[in-house]
Amino acid sequence: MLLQEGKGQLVGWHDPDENRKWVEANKPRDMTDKTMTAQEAVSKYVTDGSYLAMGGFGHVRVSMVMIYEMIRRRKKNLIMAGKTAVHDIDLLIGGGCVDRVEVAYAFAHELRGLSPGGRRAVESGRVKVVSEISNAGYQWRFLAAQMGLPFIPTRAMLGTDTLEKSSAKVIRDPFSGKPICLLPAAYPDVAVIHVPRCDKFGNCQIDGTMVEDFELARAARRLIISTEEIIPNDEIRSKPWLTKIPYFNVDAVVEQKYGSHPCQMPLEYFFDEEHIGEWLDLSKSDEGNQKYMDKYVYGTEDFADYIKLIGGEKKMKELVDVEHLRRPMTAPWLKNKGGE
Amino acid sequence: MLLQEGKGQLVGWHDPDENRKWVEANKPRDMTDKTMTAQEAVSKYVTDGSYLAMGGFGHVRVSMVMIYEMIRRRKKNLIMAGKTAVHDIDLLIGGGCVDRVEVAYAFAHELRGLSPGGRRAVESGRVKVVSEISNAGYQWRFLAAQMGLPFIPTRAMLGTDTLEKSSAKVIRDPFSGKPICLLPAAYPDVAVIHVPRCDKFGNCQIDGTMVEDFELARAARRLIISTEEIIPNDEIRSKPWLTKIPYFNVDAVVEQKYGSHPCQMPLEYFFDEEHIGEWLDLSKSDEGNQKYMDKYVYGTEDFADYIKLIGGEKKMKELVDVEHLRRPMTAPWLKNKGGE
Amino acid sequence: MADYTTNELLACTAARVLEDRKAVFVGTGLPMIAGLLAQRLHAPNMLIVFEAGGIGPQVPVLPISVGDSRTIYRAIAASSMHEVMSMSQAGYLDFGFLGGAQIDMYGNLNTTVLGPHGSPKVRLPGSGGANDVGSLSHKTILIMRQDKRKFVQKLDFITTPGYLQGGNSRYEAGLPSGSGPFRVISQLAVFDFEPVSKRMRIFSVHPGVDVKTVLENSSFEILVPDEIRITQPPTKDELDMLQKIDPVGMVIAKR
Amino acid sequence: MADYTTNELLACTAARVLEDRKAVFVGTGLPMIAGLLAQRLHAPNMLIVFEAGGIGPQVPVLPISVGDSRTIYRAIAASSMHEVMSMSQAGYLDFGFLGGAQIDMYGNLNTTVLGPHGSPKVRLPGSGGANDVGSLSHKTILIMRQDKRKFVQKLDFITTPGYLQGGNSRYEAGLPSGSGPFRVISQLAVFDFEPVSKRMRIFSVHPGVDVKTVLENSSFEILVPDEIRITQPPTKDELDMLQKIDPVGMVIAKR
Repeated sequence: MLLQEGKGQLVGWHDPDENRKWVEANKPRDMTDKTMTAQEAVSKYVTDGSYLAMGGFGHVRVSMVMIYEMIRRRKKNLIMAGKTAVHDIDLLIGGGCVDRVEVAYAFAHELRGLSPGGRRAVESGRVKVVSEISNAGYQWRFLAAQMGLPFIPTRAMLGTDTLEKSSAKVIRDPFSGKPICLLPAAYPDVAVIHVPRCDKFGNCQIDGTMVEDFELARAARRLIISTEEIIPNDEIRSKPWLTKIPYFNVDAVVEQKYGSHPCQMPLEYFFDEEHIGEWLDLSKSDEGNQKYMDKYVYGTEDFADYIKLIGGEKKMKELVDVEHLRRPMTAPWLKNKGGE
Repeated sequence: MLLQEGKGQLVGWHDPDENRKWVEANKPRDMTDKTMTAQEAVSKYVTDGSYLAMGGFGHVRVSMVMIYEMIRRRKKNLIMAGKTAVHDIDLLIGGGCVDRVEVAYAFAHELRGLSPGGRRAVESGRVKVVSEISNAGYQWRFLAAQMGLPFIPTRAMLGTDTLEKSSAKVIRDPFSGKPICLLPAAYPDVAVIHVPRCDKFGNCQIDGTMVEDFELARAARRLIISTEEIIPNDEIRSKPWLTKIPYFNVDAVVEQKYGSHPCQMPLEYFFDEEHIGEWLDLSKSDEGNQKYMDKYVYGTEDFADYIKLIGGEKKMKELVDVEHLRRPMTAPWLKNKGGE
Repeated sequence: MADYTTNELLACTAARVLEDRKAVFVGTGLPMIAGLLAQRLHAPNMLIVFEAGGIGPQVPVLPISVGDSRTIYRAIAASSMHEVMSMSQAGYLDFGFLGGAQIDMYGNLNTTVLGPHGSPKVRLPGSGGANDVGSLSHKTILIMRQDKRKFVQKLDFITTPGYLQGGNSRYEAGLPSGSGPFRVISQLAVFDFEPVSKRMRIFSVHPGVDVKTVLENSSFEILVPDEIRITQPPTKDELDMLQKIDPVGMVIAKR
Repeated sequence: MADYTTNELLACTAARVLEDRKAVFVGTGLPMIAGLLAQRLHAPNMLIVFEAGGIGPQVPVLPISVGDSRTIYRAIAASSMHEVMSMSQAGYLDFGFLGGAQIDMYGNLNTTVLGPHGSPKVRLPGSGGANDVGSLSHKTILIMRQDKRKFVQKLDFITTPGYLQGGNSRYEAGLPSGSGPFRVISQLAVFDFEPVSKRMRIFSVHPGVDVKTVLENSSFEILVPDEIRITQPPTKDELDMLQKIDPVGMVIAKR
């Protein structure tokens, strides 16, 4: 019945029984105050060599506060879930934190073009792509983990090198008699998700699309939440159907206003395209990369300090205005577009 | 690799390719006004012999307006999804509409006791149980259908007669090497879900728990929505993250205030325990069953007429008060409880 | 006669099995009452979860249904069956409650049918969430009225797995490692399961009940340990709290 | 020279393939613009879906990312990737857009790597949602710049399935029945696929382009039908609308 086995590295899989034991022993069932600083969250839950997955999508609702802090704390040898990993992985590679990636989508910035830094790292062999997968495939790996299953089926990926370089297997479906792809569960060692609001226990509300964060939050062994705002538990309890992530999935809560800058926080503030443009420009060389890190990461004490450096409340107010369509967007990369 | 095959009837399964073709040809992609009367919805979408699944849970958020209408229109030979089917299936059996059931939970009324009518029908052979399954198993059958998959795995049901009398199969998981149960997808011919509000196109908001309606709405070939209230499309578009069922899954929208009576509409009105008690009492005999049907179903023209009969706005106002804890509940079955 | 009813004894005994800072999957009736009692006395930080999707409510009055809006009253989440059943399959739920019409020596349960499946003498509700709770919780607590017709040699139908055929058979069938029935609580005694054979064994007998009565009220042989514990009777605090939890007497008789 | 840019031609040609009352899965850039153009001209009741979960928005300005909040602006739902990918797998999505660094005669695409996978000459972004769109949509529209380095005999890496090895091989691999590449649109021509062999074939050549040029700009043999159609050039209405859709010139040059 086993028709094919992908040759990619099986990242983040655990036998469901082993993971149940881990959950039983390690995940909190009682509501305790989990608020801490970004620094505390990194030192407590991000270990060198960890398999890391970031929430959000591309440059949208990404926990940049935690990305900068991981670089500042010089985390090493992380394996990254390249699930529409874009700005996050770019910086983590630039900061020397990541050396292996399972790729669904990485090393590019959507409309803005390819990523100079990420590409250079892979092409030089400094960073290894250990397996390939599709976007749907990656999020369904998290669904399998959320459900405590060894695998989840999909009809995508069949017949391609994406499957051949993945960790999926193909069997003959005993119901239809047709080949079907089985995606192994993925349990990140640590996931970081940025949300608009949560309480101090970690009960989160998220407006806008969930992307794959619903499943990821429940798949991750350790989950760090960074939040624009901490709200009272009463607000959670008054409309419990708005809770997208419950406290018992959460290990740390880090409050950080503007914590997604320069990425977009949907319904709150827009991409800082000038800052992203500066990074895309600097990351064309190792020297530029170092310059960016020295200035924005090592040169700042924490994220509040960084926000001051990028222009503070005044700058953020502008991005709030762009997000709410009160002001047009501007972007340096626009100059190179629009023709052929 | 195939270790076991359940001997129950495989209800509602389609080859995923066949169902894709059906969806392509039959499900609406454009937004059209789908409002119609309960009678129109039944005659358009409920065919004798259909495989039917009702939304909600037990006596909670069940579309009683459509149940009564199906009985009034004397639908026949329906196969019912016994997914915590309680009051709905009881009445459909009493009305002679259902003759086969796949059972996760049926023939009982939770704390209120067993169902005299449903049990009598099965024990006399008038209604056949064609397969067994668990509650989680049933809703995951809908998840498989939502996902367009032939099956979804679960670690439940293994080693039991529930599996032996189900339509599931057991294989050896190629990742863990352990036996795992594969639940076949279930695509009901028609599902009926009651919601607090939706627009005329069928975009639905649901407060409270979703139970299994998220998956069921997406699994069903035809979906009838009954709603307490129709709201403008603008309200849907102003907070699109509250949309729990999008219009393209929906085939009919039936507006009916109090459409779940005598069941509970969470956050709106409480169970009518006196009415449920009257049914439990009458359904002890075929004569009583006929008396109930004559009075409440055949004796009323439509649901508005029925609501008048059960006590109209005055009665409903009381149930609204109980739901909002402004008035204590009363229940005839309470008299028989509390001792040994 | 002791100054408590059987339901009071069952509720208090079940409540004491529950631990603080753990999660429990409850049904309506006795399990709900046991969960609330534990939470209000020794386990204030225990998480209560309902199969329709209610998670961590502060219930104002006793729910009638596990899908009832009381189960999401001031809850931390109103989710879905997919979400809570996934939680359970993934190992987040420590305790689950079960009951049934028949039980065997390995803690397997029947809630489906008495007599043959195709021509039933008595049709029962079926699995509901029971098979899921029995398969996926770390530990299940079985509450059963005990007599020779209910404690049987062979079930008419295995709805929900206990230890199946005993020994290692539960794990070999593919059910989660380390899971299974933890305690059986009847009106006569509390039982556990002998670790190797997985056969039912007396854990404690209730006050005023002798071992002989316990053994006589079963069609299968129950193991007897060397030392017999006596179940602690309900305390006044517990009985008072039960009245507060179920003031209208849905399950607990009014005093 | 014609009075339109290549991007304008590609956008208009792609838009015309889309049908009213169907659903289309779009990425940012040209696909988004083609989708909006179709919706505002001949397909007002077409449903637009984004992979991050945006469904049926009324976009106020062109989104930069498929996860951008513009994709849920006055949308009918802001859901999740699980939801939209499930929709696609279940057959709700009629059209999907794809592009790539390399394409072969069966419409297979490479967006992963140039050179060997283990030691790449050029590392590309990988599948992203492309494999899913190419596997699960009923019909895909491939937008490709055409030259001999991009239209290749053998891909360095099959990221996204077209018709795989041609004939029935796509279906035999387990991919959905009846799905696959529908049109390829390059700066020179539009292509379809011969029904039996599933090899790429000229559907129409763009105004001012001859068949020879089309064939010369490919490393594999492209089939030529008996009769050669000419692609309709963009109309003034289409070009005007493109300016309104992309006023800042993200993809379409300002006039």
